[in-house]
Amino acid sequence: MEIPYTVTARPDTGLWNAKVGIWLFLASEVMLFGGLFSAYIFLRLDAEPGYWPHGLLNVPVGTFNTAVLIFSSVTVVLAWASLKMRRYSRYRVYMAITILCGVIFLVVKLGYEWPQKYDHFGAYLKTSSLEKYERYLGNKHLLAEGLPPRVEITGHLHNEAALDDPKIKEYEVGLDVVYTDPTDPKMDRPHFFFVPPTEHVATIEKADVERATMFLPTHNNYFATYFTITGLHGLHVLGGVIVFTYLFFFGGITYRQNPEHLANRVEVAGLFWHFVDLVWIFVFPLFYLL
Amino acid sequence: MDVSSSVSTHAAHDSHPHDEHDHHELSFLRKYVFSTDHKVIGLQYLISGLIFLFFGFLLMMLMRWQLAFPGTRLPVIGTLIENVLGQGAMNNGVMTPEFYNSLGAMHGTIMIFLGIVPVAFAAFGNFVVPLQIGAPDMTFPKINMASYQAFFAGGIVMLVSFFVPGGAAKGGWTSYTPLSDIADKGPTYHVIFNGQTLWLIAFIMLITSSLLGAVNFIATIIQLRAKGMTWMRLPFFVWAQFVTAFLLLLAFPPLESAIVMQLMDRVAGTSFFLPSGLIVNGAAVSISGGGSPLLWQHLFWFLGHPEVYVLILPGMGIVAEILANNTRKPLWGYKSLVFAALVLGFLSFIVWAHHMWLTGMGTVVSAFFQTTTMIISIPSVIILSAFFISLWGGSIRFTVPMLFATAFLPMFGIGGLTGIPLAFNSADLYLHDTYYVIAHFHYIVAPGTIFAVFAGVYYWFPKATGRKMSDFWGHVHFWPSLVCMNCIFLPMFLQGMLGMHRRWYDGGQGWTLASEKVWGVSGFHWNLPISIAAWVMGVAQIPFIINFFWSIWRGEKVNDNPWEATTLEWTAPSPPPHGNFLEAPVVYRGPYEYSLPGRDKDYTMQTEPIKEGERVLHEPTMSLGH
Amino acid sequence: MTSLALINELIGQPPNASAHGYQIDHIIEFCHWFMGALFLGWSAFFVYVLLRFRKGRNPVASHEGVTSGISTHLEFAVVLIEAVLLIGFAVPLWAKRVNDFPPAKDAILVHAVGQQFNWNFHLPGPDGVFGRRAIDLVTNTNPLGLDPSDPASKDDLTALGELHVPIDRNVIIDVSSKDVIHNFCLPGMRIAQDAIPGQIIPMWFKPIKTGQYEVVCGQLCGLGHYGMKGMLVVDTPEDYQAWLKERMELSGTQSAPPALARPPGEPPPGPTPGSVAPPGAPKTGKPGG
Amino acid sequence: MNNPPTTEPVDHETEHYAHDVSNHVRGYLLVGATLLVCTGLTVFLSYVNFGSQKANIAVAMVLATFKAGLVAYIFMHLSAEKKLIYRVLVFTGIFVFALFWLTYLAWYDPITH
Ligand code: HEA
Ligand code: HEA
Ligand code: CUA
Ligand SMILES: [Cu+2]
Repeated sequence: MEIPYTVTARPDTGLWNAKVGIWLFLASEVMLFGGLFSAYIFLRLDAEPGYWPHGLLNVPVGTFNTAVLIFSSVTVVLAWASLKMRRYSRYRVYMAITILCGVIFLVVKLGYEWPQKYDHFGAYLKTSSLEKYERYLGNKHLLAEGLPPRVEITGHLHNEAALDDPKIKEYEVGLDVVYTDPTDPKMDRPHFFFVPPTEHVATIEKADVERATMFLPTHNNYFATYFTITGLHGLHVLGGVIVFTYLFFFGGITYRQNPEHLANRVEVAGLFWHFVDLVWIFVFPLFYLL
Repeated sequence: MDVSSSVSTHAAHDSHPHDEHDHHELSFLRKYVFSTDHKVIGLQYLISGLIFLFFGFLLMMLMRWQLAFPGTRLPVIGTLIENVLGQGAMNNGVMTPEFYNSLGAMHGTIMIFLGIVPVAFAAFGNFVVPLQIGAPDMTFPKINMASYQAFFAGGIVMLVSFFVPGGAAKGGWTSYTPLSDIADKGPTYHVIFNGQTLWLIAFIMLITSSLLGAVNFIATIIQLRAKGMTWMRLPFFVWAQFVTAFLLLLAFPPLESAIVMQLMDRVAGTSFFLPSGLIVNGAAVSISGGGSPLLWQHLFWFLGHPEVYVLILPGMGIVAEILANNTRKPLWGYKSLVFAALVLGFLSFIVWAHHMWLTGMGTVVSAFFQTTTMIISIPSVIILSAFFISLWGGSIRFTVPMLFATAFLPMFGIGGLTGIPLAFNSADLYLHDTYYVIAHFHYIVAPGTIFAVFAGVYYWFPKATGRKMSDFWGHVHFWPSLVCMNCIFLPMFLQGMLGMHRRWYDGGQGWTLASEKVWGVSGFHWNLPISIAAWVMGVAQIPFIINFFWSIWRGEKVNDNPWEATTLEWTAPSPPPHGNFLEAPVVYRGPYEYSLPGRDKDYTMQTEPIKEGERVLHEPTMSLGH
Repeated sequence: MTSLALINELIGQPPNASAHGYQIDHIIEFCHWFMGALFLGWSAFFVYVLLRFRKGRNPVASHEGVTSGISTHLEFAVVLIEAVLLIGFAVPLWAKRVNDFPPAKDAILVHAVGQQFNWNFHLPGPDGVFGRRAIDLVTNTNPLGLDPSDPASKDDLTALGELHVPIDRNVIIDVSSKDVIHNFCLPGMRIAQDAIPGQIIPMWFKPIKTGQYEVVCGQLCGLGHYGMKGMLVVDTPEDYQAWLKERMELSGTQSAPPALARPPGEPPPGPTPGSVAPPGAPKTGKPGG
Repeated sequence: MNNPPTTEPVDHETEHYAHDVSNHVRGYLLVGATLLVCTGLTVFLSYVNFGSQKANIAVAMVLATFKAGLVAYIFMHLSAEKKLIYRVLVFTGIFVFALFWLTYLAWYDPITH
């Protein structure tokens, strides 16, 4: 006996096998990301004022990546639709674009966004030292505006040796623009365009610092969740790209045997891809914008 | 003439029935190692799972020495382990506290995730479900193979973790943070090769395996039911597996996310579960802090509670099949059984915090979780009552599977009933983390689920091999096991009521409260009879192991339906060929048509068409599709 | 207030020594009566059925089996009893435990801080105010990190492992931890509470019998977990005063940390650390004291 | 119920569906465009001050939910999906919600004195 309903639907359920399978799998994925987002929610709710940073990610690049994913979601449906209409060469074109989009997304993420973070530096100040750095922080102004205080100074670390060398007693930080003019109301909200650290170098004494690291997952819970969630999301994108690449190169064999079968496979892979897109739709505002 | 004998005569075996495109013989590797056949995968799961189960038991037998004779040399074995694992585990033949904690954590983990889940869910599910619903295989055979491989890899990683410096995970099977986050982080800390990190990595593999399996099971049950196999004609075992698969599918991923986060905490230095201001060994820990230890507990128990029903539902399913078969009458209240299983599955997602009563919960939340926990005991009561009532009016044959299934009922009853005081947080104030809890759940999983597993092995053995296991050795296995199980776990209630706590390396020797006498023996000294019972229990498994392997090749040959059962698997040849059925089966009636009045046989197969003029009893209906 | 917990005694529960404890014992007792009834009822049925309907005695099974709806009534009874236990006993009891704390001014206040593998106790002393504690002051001789420069800490008492309380007085213990999760469990007092780092969770009880009671650490906390034993001594008022005096003298000599001048730049003494959640700590557990 | 329902595959159904697909293509493009516009809108609105951080989060989440709904409904064909899939998803939704909500309750129900 062959396994039935691999291509055509079972009449009483109206579904073919892989369709059932992928939706079940996606249900479990919902729970997986649900668990991660619950961590995001609770850690964020618990964060002390000033400890959940804002505006540290590159919004235009993030927006671009969002657009890339949305675009690829369109092309993958079109690839599927082409197969349904039995236009194989068009399918290949759409598929190629989809794969390309996935790769672009990953390259931007891993080749640009993440390294840019590792290269950035932040120092949390001791509560007792906040006063001392008031001219960089502008907390009085923020207090007056009813905004959360700044407890961290970020920028480009000029003396990287300071990270490991206990003999060096201070950090030299090329300040991010916010800290050069902290009371300017324009600085109350993050900027859309990424502004590189300025040439204004501030000296921060280690004795005043609670904790200072590069923007790694260890830096704070914001970056911990950011790297974990986008990392896991990135793995999903990678998985999708691999499956699409397989379908791109070897789809022809299936197509010649039974075009509907290939269409189904593309549909299933597409469902996964849309889900990955859907997750990103939430990730983007939660980490980049809010 | 009934359908079963018409489609499955032995002559038919030879005429290679399955798909035309693979008539060449499969190589040994493809047939037994990288097989995509659900039956082979089922057996792979069964054998590896049983071995892990036995291994987990061996760990416990070691621990029971330490509990009975704390701080004394473990003869022979102690030195042996010392030579293999080093002084960190056994110091001059005496177990170290670290090793005791490793054994405890690994006993719990291995028993649950590498023993019972693979055997009760994956092995029986794989072997039996497609046969019972009349399917040629699982819907996704390759994914099925991947599921087994992921499980196997996870098991290997788990075992390897015994050999890394510092030994296997030591934080209990619950791996509470911050303890597990900071575990092993001594001077010899290796980022990957340390017990806790390997535990996490192994878990990711095991979860992957379970998810793949769950998708496969559900899709198979939805899509591949034979013609006429309506939802309400499914054997209860299939229902139980269906609900179990959903529990795994939806409850495991949040734990997976928590595991990823704990892995990040350990490997990348994040603080998901670490609050600010920790001082370990007198020194402040350098972390960003701001995390929450309780977040881990919520995510862990979000799986942890459904998991316990994963451990029991397949067992209930097995018992249901065997009860119907050996009482020679339909299960009583089939519809309420199905309904209860579904409700149980649903509710098990919203009771988890009853494991966290003492974490500082206020009135509102604890009232909510107490209520749901109370409500969830009702479907269990319904299921057990239905089983008991099913016996009434039967003509009970005490075959070996039936002995185990019968014993399951009161054993599960004791375990379930003792869950009730735990469910009230005020009573749990006293009982939390005492041996009372240990006794509670072992009554369910050990003489409960393990007995159901044994029952299932004896019951479906003829289907898998064409041979039967020896009845005599079955009895020799059953009676001592039953006695020992009770000798092990009954006294633990006493110890728990005395206030003796679990995970005590010294078995309570250093505690005044454990020197109080109960029933003439002090709490601490109860350890000895318990341990002896556990070791005797180990010996009592030898007949089973021998019987099992001996019968594979030498057991008495039997026909395709030796138990005269009604469900579809018994219409297939034994062992079923690739593709299972010689002809696609067609189903005409419910799963337990035993002792239909006015027939010469006391069982009527599901494939037997309704005779003209036959009075059809009311058949419940239900639709999940469309 | 005698306990009527027959079953409990039969299966080994030691005598209760706190004012509320008998209620806990009662609910355990009721549960066991209820479970016992179900167990015996079903067992009797079970044994009867196995004998009466064995194949030798009853060769032909009945297809219908039981037709009466008795089990429905039974299940309904179970629901009812569970509901009574829940609404009548368990929920009110818990509410009393966690909502109705006795007024702090009349109670004995203690901070209990768990660490691997011991309990630190911190008492406010005659002024009734807990001195400031800070993480960076923690040393081996000052395990609580008590700030000697804080005037409120001058008369504070600390104790390691052993805590004395007077009989018939309400005791409120704020439980927390420095490292991993422990559990402050007093079987004799029928009370327990997890000690969770980053949180302070109060618990209370009223001892009604003098004597020594073991404090169990009820949560796996590492290799020394099994030996993490504390001692609660319930004293007569006189003995209690004597103990206080003894602690006071001791803290005047060895265990008090050397008085340091506050380092420059150090903020003025604030509230007890731990009584204000550190940055990022979950907000459960309101400031104690 | 006693007669086995047919389980033979029916071909015409899928053929018919394939025919429909060409009509959908325009719709897909339109949805894609809407999603892009919404993304822009999300970014823009995040720089508008709605009075409090909470309000901004709410606005962004409403938009994200709308976008996610579009993806699920149109791209993932939920609009034409079978009941069975819906049931699975409804339960999943309930459980995620339970995870968030019950944890939230437990988080903010402290014991105090
Ligand atoms: C398969 C496993 C399994 C099952 C089915 C259950 C079932 C139940 N469990 Fe248990 N439980 C565990 C496994 C299981 N549990 C484990 C492993 C732990 C510890 C985890 C750890 O901390 O390591 C635990 C811990 C645990 C706790 C936490 C205790 C603590 O840590 O302090 C609680 C509290 O509510 C609880 C409650 C319950 C309840 C109310 C049920 C109910 O569902 C039970 C309902 C059943 C009945 C009510 C029986 C009905 C029977 C009859 C009516 C007939 C009787 C007839 C005869 C006896 C002849 N369990
Ligand atoms: C499914 C789960 C399961 C099972 C079956 C068991 C079975 C047993 N358990 Fe365990 N146990 C746990 C899950 C389980 N346990 C968990 C979760 C914990 C808590 C861990 C923690 O603290 O974190 C625990 C803890 C625990 C403790 C407490 C330790 C402590 O707190 O310090 C004790 C003490 O006696 C114990 C004893 C036993 C015994 C004697 C058995 C016996 O009943 C074992 C019987 C086993 C068999 C009879 C094996 C039979 C198998 C075969 C015969 C197969 C052979 C066939 C082939 C090889 C083909 N267990
Ligand atoms: Cu502290 Cu266990
Ligand atoms: Cu539970």
